[in-house]
Amino acid sequence: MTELIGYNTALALVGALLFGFSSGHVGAFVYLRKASLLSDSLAHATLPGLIIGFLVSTFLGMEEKNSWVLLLGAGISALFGVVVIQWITVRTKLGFDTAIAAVLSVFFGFGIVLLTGVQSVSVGQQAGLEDYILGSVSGMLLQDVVVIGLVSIMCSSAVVVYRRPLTAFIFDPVLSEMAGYAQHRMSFLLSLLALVITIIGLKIVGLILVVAMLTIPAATARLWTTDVWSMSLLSAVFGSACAGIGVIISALLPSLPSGAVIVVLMFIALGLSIVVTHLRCSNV
Amino acid sequence: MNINRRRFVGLSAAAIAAPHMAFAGQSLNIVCTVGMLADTAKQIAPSNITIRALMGPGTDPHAFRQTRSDVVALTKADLIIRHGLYLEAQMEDLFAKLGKRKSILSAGEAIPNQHLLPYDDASAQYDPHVWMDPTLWIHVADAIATELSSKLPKNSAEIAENHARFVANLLRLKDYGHDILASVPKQARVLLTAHDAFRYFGSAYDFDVMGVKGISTTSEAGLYRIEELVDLIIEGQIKAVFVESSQSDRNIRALIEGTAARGHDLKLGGQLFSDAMGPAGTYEGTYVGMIDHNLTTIARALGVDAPKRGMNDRLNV
Amino acid sequence: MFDDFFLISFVPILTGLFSALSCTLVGNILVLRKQAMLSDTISHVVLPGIVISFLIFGNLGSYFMLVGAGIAGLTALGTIAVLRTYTSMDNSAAMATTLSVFFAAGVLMIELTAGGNVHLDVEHALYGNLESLIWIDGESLMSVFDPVARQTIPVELTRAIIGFVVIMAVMLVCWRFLIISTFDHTFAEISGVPVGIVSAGVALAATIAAVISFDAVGSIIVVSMFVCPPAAARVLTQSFRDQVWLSVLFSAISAVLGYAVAGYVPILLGFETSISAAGTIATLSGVILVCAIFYSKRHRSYDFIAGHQT
Amino acid sequence: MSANAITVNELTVDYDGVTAIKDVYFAVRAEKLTAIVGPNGAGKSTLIKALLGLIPTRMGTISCFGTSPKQYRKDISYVPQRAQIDWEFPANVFDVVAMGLYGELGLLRRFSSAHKDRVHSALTDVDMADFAARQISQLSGGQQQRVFLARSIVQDAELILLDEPFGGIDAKSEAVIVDILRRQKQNGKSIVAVHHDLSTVKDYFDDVILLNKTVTAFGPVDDVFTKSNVEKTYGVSNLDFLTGRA
Repeated sequence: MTELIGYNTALALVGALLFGFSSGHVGAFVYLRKASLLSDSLAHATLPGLIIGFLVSTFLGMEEKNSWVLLLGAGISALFGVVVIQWITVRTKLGFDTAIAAVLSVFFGFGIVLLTGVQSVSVGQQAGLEDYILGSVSGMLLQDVVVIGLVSIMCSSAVVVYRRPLTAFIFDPVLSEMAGYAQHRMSFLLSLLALVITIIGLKIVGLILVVAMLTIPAATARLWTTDVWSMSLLSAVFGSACAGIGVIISALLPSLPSGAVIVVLMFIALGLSIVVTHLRCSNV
Repeated sequence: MNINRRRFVGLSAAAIAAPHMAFAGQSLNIVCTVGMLADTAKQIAPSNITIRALMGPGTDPHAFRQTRSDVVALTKADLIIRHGLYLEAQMEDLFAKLGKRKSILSAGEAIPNQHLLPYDDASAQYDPHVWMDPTLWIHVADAIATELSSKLPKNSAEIAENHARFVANLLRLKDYGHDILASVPKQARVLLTAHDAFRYFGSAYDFDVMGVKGISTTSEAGLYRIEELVDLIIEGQIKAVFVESSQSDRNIRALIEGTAARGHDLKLGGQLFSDAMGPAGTYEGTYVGMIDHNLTTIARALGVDAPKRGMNDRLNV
Repeated sequence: MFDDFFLISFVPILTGLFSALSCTLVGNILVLRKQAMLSDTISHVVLPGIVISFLIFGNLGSYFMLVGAGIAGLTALGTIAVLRTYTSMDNSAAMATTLSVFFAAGVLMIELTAGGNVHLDVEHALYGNLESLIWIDGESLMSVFDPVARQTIPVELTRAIIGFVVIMAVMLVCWRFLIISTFDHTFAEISGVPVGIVSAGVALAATIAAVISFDAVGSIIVVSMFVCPPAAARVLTQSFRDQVWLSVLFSAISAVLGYAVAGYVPILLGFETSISAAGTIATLSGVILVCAIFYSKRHRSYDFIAGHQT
Repeated sequence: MSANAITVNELTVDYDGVTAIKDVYFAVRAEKLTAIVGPNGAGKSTLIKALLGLIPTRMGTISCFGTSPKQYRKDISYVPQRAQIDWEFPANVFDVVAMGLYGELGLLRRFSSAHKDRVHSALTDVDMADFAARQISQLSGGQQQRVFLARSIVQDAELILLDEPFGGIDAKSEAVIVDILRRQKQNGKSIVAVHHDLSTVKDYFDDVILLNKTVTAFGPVDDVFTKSNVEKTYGVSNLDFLTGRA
């Protein structure tokens, strides 16, 4: 098998299939909640935590740019972002879109402040800090695949377990409240799932692919089905399939970055689905 | 008491002399952009001249964001030394404006064009990473020395002396590199890093240089490229690959895993300084130390018994 | 401390101010239309525009970049509209799809052409740096009236002022249509308001404000100025007119104070270097938003600013 | 005036790729209160949108006072379902009613004190003058509906279309609103409302249109709103308690 497609391609393929599946699965609910841009916001909100993580690891004398310490910092920072978004949407009349845009810009701006502080103070090897947690599919490592595997199992099983309360919450928050699933808890759960997918995805496949994978397969699936559960499964399958085909194309042809190819493939699938479903509709 | 008095007299003399010296134009406020230039200027300039680097030694020039104090420093500088060749892309406009009033030395552009490597045949842009070749850096040192002595004619003797010493160091560095790398066979002369920052090193020491991804920071490697490199490593029996101080090491580690799966033992040769120098105050935080580190690391990774602590026995191990 | 004010600080302060005001004005509408993330979307979709204009014109000249970025922004708006018409996508999903596809297309273009060999990324090609907008011939207020010195005023300031004036004028003229079509779309359509044109106009204004400001002051300020001042004003008042005025005030405070804080406070605290003005402006606008939210919680009564009548 | 306000012939409208109403025909008498009644999914909202000229029709004609809805638009006012409105929008009662004049004012004409007086008099008509400075989210459902009625009054349109004006409103407010509508009728306005509550049709309205994809019957309530017609429209047969009252 390794002769046929190569070790790196095999790893990337497995990682992309798994990540495509779980992000498509979670993405369906994020999509129905109209929160597709949450991942973009959270990804930007990682910057201050990333730099604080870097400072902490430098002062503790750890290996500089120990990527798991940086990732932890990034995760905490984005989690704080989730809390602020929740606070703004629950406590004020500001919309969800406003909350995520505010968190995105302010956190990122504060991150830049820290970055410009660090760049001249010269505490260590801060060069390339921003790039450090931005991954790409083609650089997939075995440990990445393991992490993706664990995260996928975690997220997908959370979705399976909570599919009914999540559906109820998205469709009719009051209903879910009455059924014993507090709105803010469900909202937090969904944000948390998006957060985990975003942070891991950021490190392993890159920002743009994360945003696309949480959104486009879900939108495509929505065209084909009206049932939430089959939509989330279909979305997972679409995500997985596009990721897999994208990886193979990028392995067979030169100069094609895997992430970008996957995004474009997903968009083509969406376009085709629009055309086919509309033709089907007008024939009825 | 006596000492105090002498000190008092000395201080007064200095106080009277200081403005006088400034008037004579023998004080010069120099601002350099990148650490490599600041270090070079420090080596060459007379000891009483203050030199400020905008970017700390560990800062990647591609990612630098200038703040107000940097702009103030530039507007107050008597001489600005920048690298040029589009290295400080984010400051091009600023330099264009400052150029009207300030003397700006584009030290990297002092290197004759025939020594520069264009990005591709059609492009008028050159690869800016010239510091990787100490021989080319001599042109930079020359340009700085010439500029300094024209600004500080009274110190020209000291400058010439410093300059000669620094150039001698560069030549030593060049020879040291050739010495330790001489025993590396032709087919093993491959330098594989995360991005294309080592082309001048390649042309100076006859290495094939390969980067996983292109120059642009927005670009991303494809799987085809990774598989291609894995094949190349195995065919060429390449022993080591390198990570860079300012780049993520993921792609490089993917290569190590990819070749390991096919039974090839590819070592991580160590970390090289590509766009930024080592921490301030260390030997690696100087130009010579940075290149020494790179040469020594590469040689040792390729199986040469180079001195562990480098040319000057000062590398951190 | 204030020597060289006209050389170093004058133009950045004004450019930051006018860019912030343009963004905030449009942002007031976007926040009410639940399109706050449009500014962030535009910041990602400009990449292919920049790549194409680089491929065509072969350089990174500011005008070509602006035009390329503008065209990419408009194409993205079209894509968002198409997606919303033909799928069940909400705004957020349509924007997420568009921004990821456009950015991916930009990356593909870089890789498939010679672009990969050039330092070509949005950060350097389009995004400006507030602090760099020095006025080399600016010596005193009199320089403003000196035609020779005026020539060296950075073009970014001129653009920011023009952008601000155009956006303000259009908003003043279209004020009623903006309100009515944002509040009650169907009713606006029946009342004869060209709602399609108004929506397209809002998106167009957002693109113009965003691209001009990206070029002058960078992307960080833009998104925060689109969102934070209008949001802060929104929680403090119930009148749209008051909201606009308050947001303009917050925006101006963030821009001017942010530049000053970034430039002087670290120095006063004994550090050698300043911090990013753009980052500080964004942070400050966030602080204002949080304060506004806390303030509105304390003062439950919504009428503390006398309700104006149209 | 005894002319018809609206005449609809063989109207078929597709909505989201599905045929929502088919071969619909009816006439609405001028200066009357007319209800559109039918089960959920009968195409009532689609019909309203078509009458407003907001969606394209596949077949058939609509005429409002002898011309097309689009040409007649200036003389139609529309009261949306309350659920369609973002009640947190930063506007007070006065602002909302003033919006009724925006179509007439266009972009540049000044909002004069005469306009202000018109807004106040419309607010007085619906007995909401005291609430002019109140933010709209701080009103009760009935009050919100009255504000929108004031908006249509200030427009001074000949034809008023309402989408479920009594949705989510208590009985007392309902009576107030019916009273307002009746006064508008006396002022010569023609009023068409989508209505849900079968038990009040006879009390509130003069005419009724029974709709379930197609029109089952239309005309004066007393003639048309019969048990058999309603059962035909709703496809069920135990509605005695609703229609047997009058």
